Amino acid sequence: MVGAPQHLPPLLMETFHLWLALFLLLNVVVGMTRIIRGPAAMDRMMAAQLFGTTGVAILLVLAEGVGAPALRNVAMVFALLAVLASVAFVRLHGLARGGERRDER
Amino acid sequence: MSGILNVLGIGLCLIGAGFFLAGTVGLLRFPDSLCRLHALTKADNLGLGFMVLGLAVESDSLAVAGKLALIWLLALLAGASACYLIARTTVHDPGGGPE
Amino acid sequence: MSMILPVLLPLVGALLAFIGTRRIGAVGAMAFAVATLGASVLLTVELWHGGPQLHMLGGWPAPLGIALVADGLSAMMLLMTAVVGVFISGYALAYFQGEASQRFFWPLWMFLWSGLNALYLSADVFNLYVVLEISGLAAVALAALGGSRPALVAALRYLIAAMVAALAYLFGVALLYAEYGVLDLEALGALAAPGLATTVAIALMMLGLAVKTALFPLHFWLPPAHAAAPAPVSAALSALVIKASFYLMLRLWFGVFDGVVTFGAGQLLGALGAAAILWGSFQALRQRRLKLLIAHSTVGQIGYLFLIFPLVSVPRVDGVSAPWVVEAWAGGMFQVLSHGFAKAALFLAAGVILRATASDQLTSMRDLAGRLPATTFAFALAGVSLIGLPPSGGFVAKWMLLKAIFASGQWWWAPVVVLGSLLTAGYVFMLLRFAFKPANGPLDLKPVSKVMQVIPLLLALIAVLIGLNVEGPLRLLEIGPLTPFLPQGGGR
Amino acid sequence: MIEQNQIYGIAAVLLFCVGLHGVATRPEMVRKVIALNIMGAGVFLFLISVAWQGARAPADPVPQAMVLTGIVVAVSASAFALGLVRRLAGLAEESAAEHGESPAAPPKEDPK
Amino acid sequence: MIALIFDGVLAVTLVALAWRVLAAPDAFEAVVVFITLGLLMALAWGRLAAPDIALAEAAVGAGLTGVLLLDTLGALPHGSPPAQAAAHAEIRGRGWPARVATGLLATTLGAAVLSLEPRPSLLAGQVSAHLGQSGVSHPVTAVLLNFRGYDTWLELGVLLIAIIGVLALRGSTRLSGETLARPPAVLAWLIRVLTPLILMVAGYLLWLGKHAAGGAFQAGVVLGAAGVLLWLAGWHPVAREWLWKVLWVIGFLGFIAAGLGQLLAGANWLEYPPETAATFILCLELGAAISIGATLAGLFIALHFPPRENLSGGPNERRP
Repeated sequence: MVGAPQHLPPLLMETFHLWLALFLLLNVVVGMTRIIRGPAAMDRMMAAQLFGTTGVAILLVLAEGVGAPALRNVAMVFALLAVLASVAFVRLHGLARGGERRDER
Repeated sequence: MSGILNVLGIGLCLIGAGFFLAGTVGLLRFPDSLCRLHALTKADNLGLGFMVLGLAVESDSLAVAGKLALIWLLALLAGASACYLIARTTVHDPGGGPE
Repeated sequence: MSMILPVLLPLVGALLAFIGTRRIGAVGAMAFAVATLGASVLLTVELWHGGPQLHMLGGWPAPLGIALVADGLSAMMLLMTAVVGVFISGYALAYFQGEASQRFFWPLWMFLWSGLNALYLSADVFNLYVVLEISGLAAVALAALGGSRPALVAALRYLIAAMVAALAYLFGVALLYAEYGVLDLEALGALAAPGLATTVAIALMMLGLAVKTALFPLHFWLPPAHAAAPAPVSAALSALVIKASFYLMLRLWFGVFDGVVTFGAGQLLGALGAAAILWGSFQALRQRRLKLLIAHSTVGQIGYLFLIFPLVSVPRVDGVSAPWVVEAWAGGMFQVLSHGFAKAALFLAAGVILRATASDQLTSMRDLAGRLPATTFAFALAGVSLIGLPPSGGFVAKWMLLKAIFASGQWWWAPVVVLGSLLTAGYVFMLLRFAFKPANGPLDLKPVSKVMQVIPLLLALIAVLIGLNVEGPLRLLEIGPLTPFLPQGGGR
Repeated sequence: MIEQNQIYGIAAVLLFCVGLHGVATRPEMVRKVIALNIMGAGVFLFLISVAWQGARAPADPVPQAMVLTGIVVAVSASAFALGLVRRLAGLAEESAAEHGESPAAPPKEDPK
Repeated sequence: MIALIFDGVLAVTLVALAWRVLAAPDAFEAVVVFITLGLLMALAWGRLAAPDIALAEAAVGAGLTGVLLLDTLGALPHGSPPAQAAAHAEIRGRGWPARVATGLLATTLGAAVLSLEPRPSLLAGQVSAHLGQSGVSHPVTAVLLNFRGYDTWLELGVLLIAIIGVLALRGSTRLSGETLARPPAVLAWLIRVLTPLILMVAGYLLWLGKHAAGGAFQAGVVLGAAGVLLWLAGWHPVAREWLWKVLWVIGFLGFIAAGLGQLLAGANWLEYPPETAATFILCLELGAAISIGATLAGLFIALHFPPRENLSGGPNERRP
């Protein structure tokens, strides 16, 4: 720290991070129309997948911005389990069709 | 030094935000599902990547940077496989899933 | 030590029944059922001699920790639950003999029992939410045990009603916490003051509990669920589970929010109770299926309990409760007891008939008097108590309620009580008339275990005999800070 | 000026009411279960908005513990409710198979 | 200012999504929106300084519940299942009266919420005053495992009731009998990579609970999600019936053991001496996390009912 130039003011950084988080959140809001419009289940699932990543980004930004490092663990759990819904979708999709796709490898 | 790193971090985050925006636009504007899938995979991987890079630069802590990198890797893994799996469903079955 | 046993013993029994083999499970659960009865008696004896009991869970004094508190009211509920519970358990041993659902009945039933006991003892609004969920979820799972379509549809409807109710209750708890920052009943009682948030909180909690108690017009889930369940389950649901949420209503209304609730609110609850008496009894009269009739009768009989609220929620004069408050309170509690025993007897007796005739139609009860005399007698005795004929417990209940009604000048409840008794007499006699009708042809009744025939009779006898000893329960009720027997009323 | 936790408090009330509305008006059972979860989310959000004690202060731990307990209770109850729904659907399918047609109900789009 | 804007946008979005979940004509859409709602709820928990809840929500709201719902949609016959229509047909057609009633309720509740005045909670003060004697330094864990451990114990009982209830619907205490087809190679590889990571994260969260956001609940739900993931990947629940049962009850039993031990030593139920409280809590948390995880995964697996003819409860009800 000694002799190094100052950090940017913390308040400025916090404001920046909150704006960034808001921007990402608005991305999700706007993207919601894809979930609503569909048309296929796949489109919806994909949009949800994108939101998962965006959510991870928002959590990381908030963790940095408002000094809540615990949120990074939340982001980690999200990233870890993000695949769960997609896997369920794919696997159970086969089941729902009466198991005719059981032979797939 | 730190001030410069701050600015660099902000810049990287903004680039990441740009990719997220591109992803959202792609999600809304591309005509068919597979195109969208393609756009999304790129956008959210890169978006999160730059974001993580920016935040890591700002945080000036090695542990935090490591955790951020891990999260990015996890998201990369999840995103890639999820998109592959979803795409596979569609290719095999144009009906598009339950419902 | 003895405070935790009524909660702990059934839980251990539940675990044993779940992990053990079918045989060990059933016998072990039965043993723990008897032990739970013992623990409940033990606690009551301690209470009788030593006054209200307190147990600080985790060793932390409330409000930081959760307190278990036993007073006369909780002891009475514990005892009633234990006696009815042991009889239900004994009946279930015979009823589920050789059936696959047996191994699920025992753990769920013991969980239910411990949830009820935990509810009677808990003195913490959030812990009460947890135990409400325990008893609610176990009750729904038991109601679904029949596995038939009607049973599952009824259970699902019951579950959704119970979950909405629990969430409404929890929202009320959250509002209270926001307003007062504590969860302990005693601390809340000391802090509670009129205000918008408090009023809304009370309304939400009472609404949730009214759904769980099946107070008219929130009773829609009860008749199908209670009618479609196996007989021991119906008995537990009708005799015990709805009483538990009613107990909590009493506890909150008079023990915590005594200084906040108003005369008008009490009248509203009374009016709903009155409507329940008329509607439930009238509907029971119209049923042609035995278990549905008994279930509708529950809706009606529950209505009497709610007359406590208008009669006891009256303004005090110079800080002294009105003189009729004791009668109203005692009448309501006698209704809890006598209905608990009588309704358990009725549902268990109905189970005998179902087993014997393989039919739920009233018409299949023809010539029952000659063939299943014990069961018919149980019906008659339980009916005597439901109607309120002397000397039954039901008579004491209705008599005391009427005394309080006239003493308070709230005469408008009197015709409801009388009319309710007449309607009840109507459906009880309808049942008996079928039982005494000669059969049109040869009846081939399947054999039913003697245990299953005797237990309803014993329960019905208790329902009648408690009317002979009014002093005991009243003295028990006097123990503790909650009851309105204290000169300054219910506040702690 | 409105406080941060008040914003979420109002959102919590609306979630609770929207959920309740859904439970009461949506006929499909799965939707009712979802609606119940939304009601629950409303209650939990309200509890946490109560727990909030300023942007820099740690939140009151007691409501947080209550919500964690509540979340597990909610997921258990939801799972059991979905079990009932699925068992019912299974029964309906069987009786349809037994009678060679669907029971008195709207025809299924996807007869097997 | 920007903080309030963010919170406002988030709050409005939450409500709008909730509305969409219930109004969506398509059930699958409703579930996907619900999953997104869970994601945004986690942001709200983060904004309200409740990372413990955000962690649980990440695994439950956006993970387990969503998967349970997706799974159920897949298992139901398409269209409107008759059972559903029959059960609540009478409620249809209550259009505007229901809306008016909901509006009134919302107004009343909203007024009540806005009438609340911020005041320091009495309990929060007591918790921090006694934190030193609790054995842990994270207040939420102290409340869950020590000050209000009784709630946590009984809540593990709720989980047990749910699994027993679902097994009763199944008519069997066995989970074995059905597994999905072999997974695609990519999926199998993914699961192989993810599973140890998830276990590590669960352990990390459990350890974290002593002094920071995390603990048995969060670790347990992550474990549960891991179990579901494994099952979806075609993993056969190799564990025998008794092993599953042990896993389900171990957390609950742990509390009983601790309680009984201390009771016989003359203490109150679930009271631990301050000097060994940390050990007690660690053991109880470990058991609770295992049980929560095993029960949530078990619930998901048990919901795949075997065909009805096997439900008689006989000893051999394995699916061919």
